[in-house]
Amino acid sequence: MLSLTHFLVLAGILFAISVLGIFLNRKNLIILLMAIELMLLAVNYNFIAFSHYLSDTAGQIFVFFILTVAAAESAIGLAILVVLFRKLDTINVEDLGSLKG
Amino acid sequence: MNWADLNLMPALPEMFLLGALSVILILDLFISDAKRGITYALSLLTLLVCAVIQVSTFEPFATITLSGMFVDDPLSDIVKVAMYGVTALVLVYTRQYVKDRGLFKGEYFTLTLFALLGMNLMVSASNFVSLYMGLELLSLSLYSLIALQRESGRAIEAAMKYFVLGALASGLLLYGVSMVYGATGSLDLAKVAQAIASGSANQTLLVFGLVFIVAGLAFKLGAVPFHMWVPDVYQGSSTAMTLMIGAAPKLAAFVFVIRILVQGLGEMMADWQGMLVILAVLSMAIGNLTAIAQTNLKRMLAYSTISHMGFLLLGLIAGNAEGYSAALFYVIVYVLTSLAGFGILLGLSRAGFECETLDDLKGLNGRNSWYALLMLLALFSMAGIPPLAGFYAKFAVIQAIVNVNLLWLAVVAVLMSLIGAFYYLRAVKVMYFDDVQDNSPIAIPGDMKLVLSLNAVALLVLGAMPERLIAMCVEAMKQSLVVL
Amino acid sequence: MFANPLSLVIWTPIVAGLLVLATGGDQRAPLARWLALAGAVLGFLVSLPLFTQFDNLHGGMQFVENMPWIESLGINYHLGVDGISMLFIVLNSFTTLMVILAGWEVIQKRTAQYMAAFLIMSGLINGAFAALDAILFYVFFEGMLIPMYLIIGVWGGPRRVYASIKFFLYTLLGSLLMLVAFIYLYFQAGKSFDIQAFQALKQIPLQVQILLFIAFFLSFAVKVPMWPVHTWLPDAHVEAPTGGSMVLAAITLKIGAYGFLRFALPIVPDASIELAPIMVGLSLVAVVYIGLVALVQTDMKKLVAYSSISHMGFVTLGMFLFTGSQMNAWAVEGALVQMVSHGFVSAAMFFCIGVMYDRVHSRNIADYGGVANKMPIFAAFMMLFGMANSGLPATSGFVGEFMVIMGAVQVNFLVAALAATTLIFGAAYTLWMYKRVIFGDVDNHHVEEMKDVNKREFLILVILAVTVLGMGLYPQLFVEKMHLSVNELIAHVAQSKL
Amino acid sequence: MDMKSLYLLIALSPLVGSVIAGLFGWAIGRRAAHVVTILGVAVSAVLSIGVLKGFLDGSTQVFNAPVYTWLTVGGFEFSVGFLVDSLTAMMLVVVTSVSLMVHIYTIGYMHEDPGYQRFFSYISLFTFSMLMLVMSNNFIQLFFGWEAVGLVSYLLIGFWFKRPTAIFANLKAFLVNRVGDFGFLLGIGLVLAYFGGSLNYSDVFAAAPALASKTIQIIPGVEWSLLTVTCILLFIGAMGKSAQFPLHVWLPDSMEGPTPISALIHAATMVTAGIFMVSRMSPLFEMSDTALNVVMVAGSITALFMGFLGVVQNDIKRVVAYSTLSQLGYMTVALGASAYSVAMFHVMTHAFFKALLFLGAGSVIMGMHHDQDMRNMGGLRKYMPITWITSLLGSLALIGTPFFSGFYSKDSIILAVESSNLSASGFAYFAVIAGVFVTAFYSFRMYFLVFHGKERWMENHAHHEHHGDHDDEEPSGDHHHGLGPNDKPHESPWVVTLPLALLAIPSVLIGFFAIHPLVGGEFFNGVIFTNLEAHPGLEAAMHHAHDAMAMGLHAFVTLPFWLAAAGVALAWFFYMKAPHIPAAIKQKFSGVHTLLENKYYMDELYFAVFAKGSRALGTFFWKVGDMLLIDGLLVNGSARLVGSVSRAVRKLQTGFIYSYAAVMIIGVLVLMTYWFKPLILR
Repeated sequence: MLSLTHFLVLAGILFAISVLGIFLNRKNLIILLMAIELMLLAVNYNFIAFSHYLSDTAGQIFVFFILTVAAAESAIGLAILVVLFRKLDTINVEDLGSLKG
Repeated sequence: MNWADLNLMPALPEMFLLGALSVILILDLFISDAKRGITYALSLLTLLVCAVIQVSTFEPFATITLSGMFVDDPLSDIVKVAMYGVTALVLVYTRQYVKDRGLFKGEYFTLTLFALLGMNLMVSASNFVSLYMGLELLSLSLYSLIALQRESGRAIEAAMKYFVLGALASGLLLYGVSMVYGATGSLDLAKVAQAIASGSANQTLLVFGLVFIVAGLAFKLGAVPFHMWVPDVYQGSSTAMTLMIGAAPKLAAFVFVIRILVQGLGEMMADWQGMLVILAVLSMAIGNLTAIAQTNLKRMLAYSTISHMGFLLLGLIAGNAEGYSAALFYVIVYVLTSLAGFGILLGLSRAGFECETLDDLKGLNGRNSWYALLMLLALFSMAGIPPLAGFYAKFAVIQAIVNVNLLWLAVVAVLMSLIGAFYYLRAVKVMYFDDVQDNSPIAIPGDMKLVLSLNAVALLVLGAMPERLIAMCVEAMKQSLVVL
Repeated sequence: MFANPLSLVIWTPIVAGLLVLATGGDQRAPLARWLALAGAVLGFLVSLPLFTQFDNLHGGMQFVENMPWIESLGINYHLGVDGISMLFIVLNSFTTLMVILAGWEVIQKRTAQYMAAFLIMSGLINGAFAALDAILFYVFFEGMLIPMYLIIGVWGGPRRVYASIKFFLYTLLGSLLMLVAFIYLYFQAGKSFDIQAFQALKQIPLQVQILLFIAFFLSFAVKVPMWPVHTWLPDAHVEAPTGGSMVLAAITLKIGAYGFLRFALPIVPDASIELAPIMVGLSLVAVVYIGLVALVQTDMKKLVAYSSISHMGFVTLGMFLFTGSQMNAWAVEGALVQMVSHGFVSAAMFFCIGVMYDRVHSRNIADYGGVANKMPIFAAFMMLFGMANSGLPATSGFVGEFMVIMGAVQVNFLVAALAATTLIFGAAYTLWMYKRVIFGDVDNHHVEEMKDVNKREFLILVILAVTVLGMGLYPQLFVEKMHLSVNELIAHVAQSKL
Repeated sequence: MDMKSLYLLIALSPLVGSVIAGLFGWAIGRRAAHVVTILGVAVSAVLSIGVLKGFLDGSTQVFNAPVYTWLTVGGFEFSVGFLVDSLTAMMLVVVTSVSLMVHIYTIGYMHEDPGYQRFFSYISLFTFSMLMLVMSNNFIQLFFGWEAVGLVSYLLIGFWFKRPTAIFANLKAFLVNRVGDFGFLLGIGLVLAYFGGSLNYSDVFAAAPALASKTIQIIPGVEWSLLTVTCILLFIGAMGKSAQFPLHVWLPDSMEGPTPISALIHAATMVTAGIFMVSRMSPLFEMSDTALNVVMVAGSITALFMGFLGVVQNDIKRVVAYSTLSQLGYMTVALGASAYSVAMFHVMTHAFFKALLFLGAGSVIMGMHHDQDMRNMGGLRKYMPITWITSLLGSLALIGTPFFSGFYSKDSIILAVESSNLSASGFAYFAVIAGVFVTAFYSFRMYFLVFHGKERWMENHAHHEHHGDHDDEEPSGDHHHGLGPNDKPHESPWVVTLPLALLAIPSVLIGFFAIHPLVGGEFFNGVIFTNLEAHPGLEAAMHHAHDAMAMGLHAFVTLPFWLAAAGVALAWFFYMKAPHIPAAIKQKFSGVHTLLENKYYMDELYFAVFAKGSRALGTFFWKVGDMLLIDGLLVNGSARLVGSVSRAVRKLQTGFIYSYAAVMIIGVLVLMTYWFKPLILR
């Protein structure tokens, strides 16, 4: 029988993976965007699990909001990415270090 | 539910704002670049009307509406009015600048207004959902505002960094929220608070969630170690956007924090106080220390912002009404000050020239002693030297933490502000002691000159008679915190 | 005469300063000068009633004004003077007048700003002396850093940047800790920043007292300045324009010493007594060590700056001479007289150097020699001030040193003996400089071209000379003002707070 | 008029003259300047003589009253006030009369000098200060006068401020005096602290007896007698002013000043201030044998060894200067023997004959066109008869020829020392006796070299080596162009010779008439206090003093007379008969000679130790203490530290998203600690 803990652990693992994806990835910006999406999904996972076990719908409603926002977010992210590529013709994370110090 | 008991009055300004900006959005399509001034005027008008509505519907107590999603209390009122004003100032200051850079477009205004709407939501939200919506509305608009300056590589880079890290931060925040939700079984701040108070909530989950929430909030404020985006974004984006990011959002973020930590998780003060102490000390130290090594003014101001956020946190750490109102006063004064500071930078920039390094200020007193004086006021106010407003802000927060017997923290704070004084002094030195380098005339539009002067002189006036504003903050805090 | 003379002496110069600032660029410099002069004269006039209408037979504070200012933070606009602070307000207004005159046609660059800075600072200084609310005091105390910083930095010499920033940070370091101390006391004193409330505190444990004392010490010792936090002074003096040096030496140093009297001693008496030996030691170091350092200076201004430090050593010495828990009336009043006298003498010395600098544009002793041949009148005046500086009887310089030494003998002979070495050192460095600069045969063509003092300079010199001599021959006039206040202070300090 | 205003008039009239001549000299011109100053001094001289007369015939009472309140502190009140008694009266007359003479003399001596008015203003100012000093009724005013005369002396030694030697000498004089004042002021401090909290003589003397056995701890653990310490400190002051060994070094150099100054300040009046002060304090000194011994030793050393130095000098003024030193030594010895009245007596006689000698020397210098080197003189008696006669009289008085004034005072001193019972008296007696011979020798060496023998100015022009550095273009009085081979010395104008004549009279006579009242009689009773039981020194002198005539006759059978005679004879033999002998001796004892010529190398010593030493110390404190340690290490060091830290911290901002993210996560982990172990804050 699956308990809440299992879901939480899974969500935690997903979250951890996404975080690692953000700061281990030195290559492609797109991976970053994906990692972010994953992170939000992990959160959603949490919400759903909780709302199920609390038998409270608010959490699941929140999930819809998050999904929508996530969509908008990635849209904007990709837009910036495109502009970036136009300007610097690279989407390599390591080439993104002119501002520092 | 029936519509009768759906009280929309408290949200009237937001609704008007939304409506107005949709109108502007549409209208702008039919306006040629030459007549863009109309959009500009309309935006200012919108802000004015919002402010009027806000003031006219003021009530000295909190009203919760939209089935607990939205709260309208004196705190939100005072901050919103401030934000309208600030946004208006930003538009005035940046008009010439964005014109020179071909950014004087509809998007600029609509995005600004969207950001404002987001901030309003953050300020007035009483439920994690609405909080999150406001936050994202603000963030997304800001990302795109920065990216507006397509031809500038640095701007794009800044936008990208801001975006990724911002997303990460809101991810952290949400993760924390989900934990709190799990522990308390509600997304409504009031209910959350009750649940914690009743002790039914699972402490482990709560504290675990709190960690992530604090992290997310710290990012919004730009407190160390969640500050890394601040310098890059401040420096990379065009000064206009820097001002946009650096001004009103700070106000919103502050209330955002109050809502969550104080009104929602007030019962867990003991825990977040400790976390904030770490953040505060780190922010003041790293912020000031790193600022010293900067030669780029915008970057220097970014680090100074970080240290200021450290001071702001002191007020929250105090964990009582005095502390919160001190912090509120602090953030208002800070925004006013940085407006003046960046305003000068905007004024000194011109087509094809960005005034953003220390050397660009060389001999300003020789070029135009009035602007030099204004900048001097702003800088000394940031340094917290009396009789300027900045001093009372610092004073108030320090008084608040001494009140809760955190003397050591107070000593750390003043020592850090001593280090901080150095780079402000250096900026003043550059303006007053060095000789003029480029003697190109300074052309600041009359209206901006007037507003800018008023803005900077206000720092002095506030220094002479800060009582009114402080009292207002105290009142607002008291009236807003009684509920919940 | 006026309802509230203290507000008047504070705001008159400030308003005048703002007006002067409003005259703007150098094309309207003459207007700025005359406006400034008017403001300074007015400021001096409104300060006179304080002296004339002061009631010697009445202890406590006089001309008190008290109204709420920032209620939410518990800060009041509370002014008042006793026999101690009143003297310095008058002295400051006087010095400001001298400074405005001294800078008359000397300052050609940004005249308006220069004059305005001094007027505004004058008002702030008056405020610091008159304030009876700790934060009000702090606001004035810190506020004066801004004009001084600009004065040194804008009109100063080659190393002005270093000097000004050093000056600013040095002073800020101290005062910030003092601010924390104030806030701490605010809660101890039942949410009040009233200085008298601080003083009235009955119970403060010794450790706390010592911490508080350290906070006060850091902020005031830097201002005085005491060894080893004195090194900002020579730099600041050397780089500051003549007027800046005059105000710096004549007034701002006094605020430090005043702070010890107003805050450290009455608020934390036990700590003061506990640490008095250290204070005395530092003061003696100032007298002897600094005296020797002054001897070997090659820059006239540095020399006088160091001599200032050594003279201020007498002030701090006088304040911390305790027998048991009893301050020594001689020493304290001596210290006060020394403060006032040093105000005149050091201002005069710096002005003299300024007069020569304006002609030769060098402060190097080596660049002079035989000035007396070309400027006999000036030489005569400078001789007078030099003698005052080396504490010759019948000049003001003697009185304070004499009283402090007399007091010291009563407390501890060795201390007195060390202090008295200033008779030798003071004369040595002052007169040796005088010998090399003024005496001798005309040394170089710069000196050859020197013209004797003009009317304006002559006027200033005469006024200063009269005050220096007058105070030396009839110090009673000043001293009788301070008796009661000093006695009250001594009585207060004698009360332990443990 | 009442006495107070009378005394005020005495004191202030010179001041008025000085102020007028000083501030308005440029306007009123030379003549008016000297008229007004001389008038001022003359007034006070006449009045002083009146006062003295009053005291002699007992018609005047002691006056002791404040003039105005200078300062009140902690219950004590300090007034500027006058105490006029017989002692003061005597000093008044000495000061004013000599000063008057010098004023007149100056008209002639300085007539070419551009600083004419300034000079008159100074000497009048000096007169005023000296009067304030002697008329004071309390220590503070005494100290005022004390310092004021020092100041004027400083100004006057450096009167020709273009001369390096002059401005060196005046600085030296002032500083050495300051060393004295250092002790003096501390002495005053002790008086104030322990003697009944007052600085008025009367109160202090009243309080003294009770403190006879009081001791104080200066170095913890060591008990010293309060009175001894106080007296010695006060005496250190006297050492400075009265140029007693080891603080004598300034006086010879002070000859850089114009001659009238040497006569007035550095012979007749100021340098005797120390003697005067000690006599004033006699009630205190009487109570401490230790102090008296110190006084006596200092005096005897000065008396003898400074006399030696007079022997080798070739500069006429310096000879007189060293004789002054040695005479001051005599006075101090007398003080040591508690024969205060005798000391004051010698002060008076010495004032007259030494002033005379100096003015005579000045006159000679003028005659020689400002050549001060005795080796270029000789046989002047036929060119400057008045100067010659008066100088002779002066010298005779100086060496103590019976019936001359100097004889009475000096013999009284010798008698007093002879019968003193202090442990130092043995040495002191030897010193004063030997001194008699030395004095006679150098005085007449000078006399013969100057007024007799060959006229040497024609031949050698290789003179004044030690003046080379003074030559400059100032057309002022004191310069040594010297005489050409074919021009002749000339007698000085009447303004110069008149004072000589006037001073010669008292130099010869005053001793004979004054000794009885001053030493023998009651003139100083109640003013100067001598404890005859404890210190019998004075008795012998008093005994002889009753009959001046008998004393004079008796002298011919005493040692001092014959020693003096021998000295004269030897001088005559060496410098008239066999001039080659001194040269030979110089060869033979070159070591001694160089030692003497270099004044026992004391200047060099002091310069090396104090001047150089303190400068070295100062440099060390400055460079190492201030610059290196405080500024370098603490101030700039901390600044550098902050700077480097900030540069280091800056590196954290790598500019790469992933590292930013990493930092954020680290932050989260840090905060996580609150999850693990909550409630750290409480």
